[in-house]
Formats: sequence, C-alpha cells, structure tokens
Amino acid sequence: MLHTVNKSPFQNSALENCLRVAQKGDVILLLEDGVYAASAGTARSSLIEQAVKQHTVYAIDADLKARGLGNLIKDVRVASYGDFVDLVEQHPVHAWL
Amino acid sequence: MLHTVNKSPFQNSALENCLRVAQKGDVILLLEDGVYAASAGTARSSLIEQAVKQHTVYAIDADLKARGLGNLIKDVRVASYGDFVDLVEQHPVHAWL
Amino acid sequence: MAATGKKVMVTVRKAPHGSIYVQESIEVMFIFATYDMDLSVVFMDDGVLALHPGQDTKGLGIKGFMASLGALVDWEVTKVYVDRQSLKERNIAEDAIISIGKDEETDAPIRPKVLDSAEIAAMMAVQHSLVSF
Amino acid sequence: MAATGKKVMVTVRKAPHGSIYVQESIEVMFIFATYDMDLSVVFMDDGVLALHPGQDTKGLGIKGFMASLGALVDWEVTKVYVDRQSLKERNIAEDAIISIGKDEETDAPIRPKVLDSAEIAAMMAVQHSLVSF
Amino acid sequence: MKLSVLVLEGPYNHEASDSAYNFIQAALAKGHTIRGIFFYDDGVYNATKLMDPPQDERHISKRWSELGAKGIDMIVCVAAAKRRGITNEVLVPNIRISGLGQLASMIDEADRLVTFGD
Amino acid sequence: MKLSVLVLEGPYNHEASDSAYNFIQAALAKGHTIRGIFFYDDGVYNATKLMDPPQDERHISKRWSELGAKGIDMIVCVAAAKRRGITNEVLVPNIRISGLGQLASMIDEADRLVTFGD
Repeated sequence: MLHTVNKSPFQNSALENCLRVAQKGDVILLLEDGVYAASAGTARSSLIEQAVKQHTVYAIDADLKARGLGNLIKDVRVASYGDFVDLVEQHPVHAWL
Repeated sequence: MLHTVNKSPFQNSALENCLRVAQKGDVILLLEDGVYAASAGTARSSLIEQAVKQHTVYAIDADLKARGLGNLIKDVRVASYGDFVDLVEQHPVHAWL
Repeated sequence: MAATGKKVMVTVRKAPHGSIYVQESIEVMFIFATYDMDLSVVFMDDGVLALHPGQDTKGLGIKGFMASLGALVDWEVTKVYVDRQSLKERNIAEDAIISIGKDEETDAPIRPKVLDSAEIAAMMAVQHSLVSF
Repeated sequence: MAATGKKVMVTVRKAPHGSIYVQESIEVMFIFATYDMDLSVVFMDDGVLALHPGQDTKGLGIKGFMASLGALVDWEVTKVYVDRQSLKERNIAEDAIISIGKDEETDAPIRPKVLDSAEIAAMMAVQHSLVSF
Repeated sequence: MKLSVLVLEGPYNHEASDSAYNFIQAALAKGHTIRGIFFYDDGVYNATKLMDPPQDERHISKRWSELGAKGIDMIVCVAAAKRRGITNEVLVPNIRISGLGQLASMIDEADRLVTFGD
Repeated sequence: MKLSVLVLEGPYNHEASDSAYNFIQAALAKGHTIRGIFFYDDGVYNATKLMDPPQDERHISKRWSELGAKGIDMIVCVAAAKRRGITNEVLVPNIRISGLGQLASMIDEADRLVTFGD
C-alpha cells in the first residue's frame, strides 16, 4: 500500500504514526510540509533513514523545490505528480493527515 | 507572561516548544486540545509534571469536561474562562498555535 | 447505487472537540453504512480520544457527538476497531472506552474491538479505499 | 492613529507553503511597520523554515512570498530574529538563511539576527502585545 | 481592562472561534471593555450570514453579530476576505471589512491582545 | 484507471487544495479518468465564486470550475456547506451541492480514492 504524509516531522507526529503501522514493502510518499522529513542532517532525519530500509520513500519534487530542499537523505526518490499518479495506480492509498 | 497552548501533546510539538522558551515563573494555560497534556499517567504527562516545578499551569475546565478528563496531574489548576480573563489582565499573552 | 460490497475503511486520527474532523467522520460512517459497503472504522493515534469516557461538551456551548458515537451499532456500523498502543499512551483503559451500542439479546455494551498495530496494518492492506480524518 | 511606540512582537512558528500562515504574517509585518510601533519579529520552530535558502514555488503553481521576505528591511521591518536551536535542528546554517534586505552603504546582505532561546524569552517578556502565527 | 481579540480560524472546523467567544463573554461579564475583534486568515469565514447550521447547534456568525450590536468593533481583514470570498454581500450585520491597519489600532489602543487560532 | 478525489481543506489556507489540483492534472495528462471530486469539511470553501485573489495569484474556484466544465463530477457536501455558508447562490459553475452518499458512489465506482487534507 501507499502511505502519504503531508506534515512537518518537527511539529507533528503523523510520520511516526505512519511508520508504526506501515508494513515492510509499503511505499511512503512525502508531500507538502511532509517533505521536510526527507532533508538530511536534521534532528528528525533518523525517521526516514530507518524507513528507507523497509520502504520505498518518495518526496514530491515541486514541494522540495518550493522549500529549497536539495540535500536529501540517501535513497529517498524524487517524484513528480505524474509519479504520484503511477503510485496510486499500483496501490490503495492511506493519507496520514 | 502567560503562554497558551491549544494542541494535543501527542500529535503536536507546541507544548514542548513553549516549555523550551517559557521563563521560570511564567504561567501556562492549556486550552482546547491542549488540555490533554494535563492528563495523568500518559506517555506525555512528564511534560507538565516537569513544567509545574517552574510554572503555574492551568487547564480550562470546559475543555477538560468536554474531553472527559478528570484524572489530572498534581498541581495543575482548573480554570474557568473568567480565570483566563484574570490571567490575561495580569500578563501579556503569547499563543503557541 | 448498486452494492458491490467493496472494502472501505474510515480512519479517525484526530482528537475530538478541538476540531470538527471526528464529528464529520461519524457522519461519513453513518452514510457509508447505508451503502452496503464492507465498512471498517479504525480509531487510532489521537482519534482514540474520541472514545474517552465521560465527555460532556455543554460547557463549551457545543452540541457534541457522543450520542452519535453511541449509536454506531444501531446504524449498522459494526466493524469498529481501536488501536491498543494509542489507548495505552493516553492512559485510557481498554474496558473503559465508550460503548457504540448494545447487544440486542444481553443488553451488554458493545465497545470498539482493541487491535494491535500489526492487525490494523493487515486490515488496511486489503481495502479497496481508505478515507482518513 | 497616534504613534505610541508600544512594543509588539510577531512570532512565526509554522512551516511555509503547506499553509498560508507565514505569508499572512508577512502582510501583518508590513502594515505594522507603518504604524510606528516598536515591532520585533521572531522566526522559531518550523517558522525558521521560511528562511531556508533556495525556495522556488513555481512548480506548485503558487506565487510564494520570497520577494516580500527579501524586502522586509526596505519596509522598515528591521528587528528580525531567528531562533538558533530551531535552525540547528533543521540543519540550516546560520549564514545561509535568506537575506531580508541590503545594507545601504556596503550593499551587504542583512540577515535575521540569530538568538538563543533565553534571549527570545527575555524579549517576549517585555512586549505590550504578541501576535502569533 | 481594555482587550482586543484576534481570531485566525473559521467557524465549526476549529474550536478557536468558540474559545474566543467564550473568553469574550467572560471578559464582558467581568466588566472589561472589548476594544475590538479582528478576523484574519480563515477567521474571515466567521462573518458570513449564509451559514445555516442544524437547529440544535450554535449559530456562530449570528453570535458574533450580536456582540457587534452591543457596539464592539468587529473587523474582517479585506485581503484575507477577498481571497476567500467573504464580501459585503454575504457579511452578517455589525461586522465590517477593513484593512490590517485596524488590527494595529486595536493592539495599540488595548491593554492586551489575545490570539485564538490553530 | 478511474480515480476519485476527496478534498478536506479550504483554498489558499492549506496546500491540500493545490496538491489535489496538481495531482488531478497529472492524472488527466496520463489519460486516467476522474470519476469525481468531493469537497468535505472546510473543503467546501473551494467552491465559492466570490473569491477574488490578487491578479498574479491562482484563482482556485475558477480552476475547479474549469475541471467541472470538462465533465468531471464535482460535488460539495450539503451538510458541511450549510454550516459554512456555501449555498447555491455563491457556487461557482460546474460544481453542485449534494449529499455524502455521492462520496460513497464516487468511491464505489472508482478504482482508487485519494484524500487531500490537513
């Protein structure tokens, strides 16, 4: 399945909540303020550093650029909205709002 | 000064952010979903258990009742909206939204 | 609409009263139940706070939705689950959560079924669609 | 309105772009600056992300507010501060944050001044009013 | 004491609007003066007369309008309102649209500002 | 693939509305079908024709209306809309008000539902 997370990991527990439930092999898509979790070297980077061992993790390109984020955690994949559509085609989706 | 916190401590970092900046003797008022932080025996109770050592901590009565919260952390004071007004009369207020 | 029995899950993850999401999620459950979907409802994270006993919103001047929650079973919303860890973190006893209806024969209260996160994950994985609040 | 020089602080604590609060806080700063208040602005917690270098919202189809932030000093919003720990937690170098104007003489970029939380606390304590986003 | 209140969220969706109202009622009951109430961000939605909640629920814009009828200065931010479709034609009586400068005045002329939001 | 989309937040205040729009445009570009778009909670504010953002900003309800003109079924929840003052008189063309049952149908008749909110 596909999990979308749109909250900053510094302010909101949504990503932690998602990772507690997501199963090995599930895909995680970071969008909106959720993409801050993909940033390397932060106090919350460990969440996604761990997550990429069990999950494919994507972050929406336009959201990364809007926030000036280029220094990403290794193995995070950058996704266009078109890639987002492809992921939705492949999996049912749960939004961790 | 008076600090108001209206976010659940399980979901949002507002209370932690507030406690990092609040000075000894400052007053903290929990309202709306913020009152969940006043609940005893939870995974986040330690935040207010520590806070009451340095601050007077209030929680709005109507918000506690709406959420069924009666088992409160020792030294948390229950406040009416009238008490809230009195606190505002005594202190400038910052809302940790 | 034709009933196709598709599996649909409503997840409730936000705290009640500070925002309207829990209340509007209940309206969704009631309507979905009339559609012969295979509906499941999961309360988790702050959503479990909606099941806290003793809620009374009168002092806020807000009607609240405790009556609706208590009538879920009457409205045929019967597959209702709650996450064990979320309850524990919030110091809510599993046998204290509010009832969502009564057993027709014994009149015993029916409560949401407590599940571990692995059970919830397995249930999510087989849904046709998931609606989250 | 008469200018009384009251101390007013605007705090920005939310992340940019996911919601409009940062943008609407900047509009407040611009207007308040014309009122001869003693205005201070503090970026802290996720608010410091508004100062992240290299933001470009074109791909979202959103105009964004980087031009406004870069013109704060021109609009006489000059007492602008940012919390050191919040920057550190988000791996933003203190000398990389965006500039809010240029020094008239040297043309050097002016950046928000980095403060420790104790300094911010002391500054909050002496305000007449605080407006938070 | 003279108070001003800033409301940043819309009605029903967030408790902010209710908290502000309950706080203001308590302040009035204690004899304080409300210098003004300013609606900004999604707070501008508080002012639409078109809201029509269930009969047994509070009517939030009517409640605000009644406070306005008591002479409290109630202002919706023009820029935030334009973006969100709150215009003079849908405004409840006793609330008016004006600029952020009015918020500056409300702060300047009050002893305290209290902000309610999300 | 046939998709339905649920939007839970209002325009401008949260990115949810933009994300939903950008996602839908990408889906259409890939040749997928949008079975329907449902606006619930504060999402109902997306549908007001009265919004009047600055000239150099996107006009969110106009954008939605243009999608509706392409024949996509676009529905605002009646109960959520009544509470918030979104009525037929302020509705942008090509979006209609109906009940939550329509969301059930949109889910039932689509391969996937995608939810955007806060």
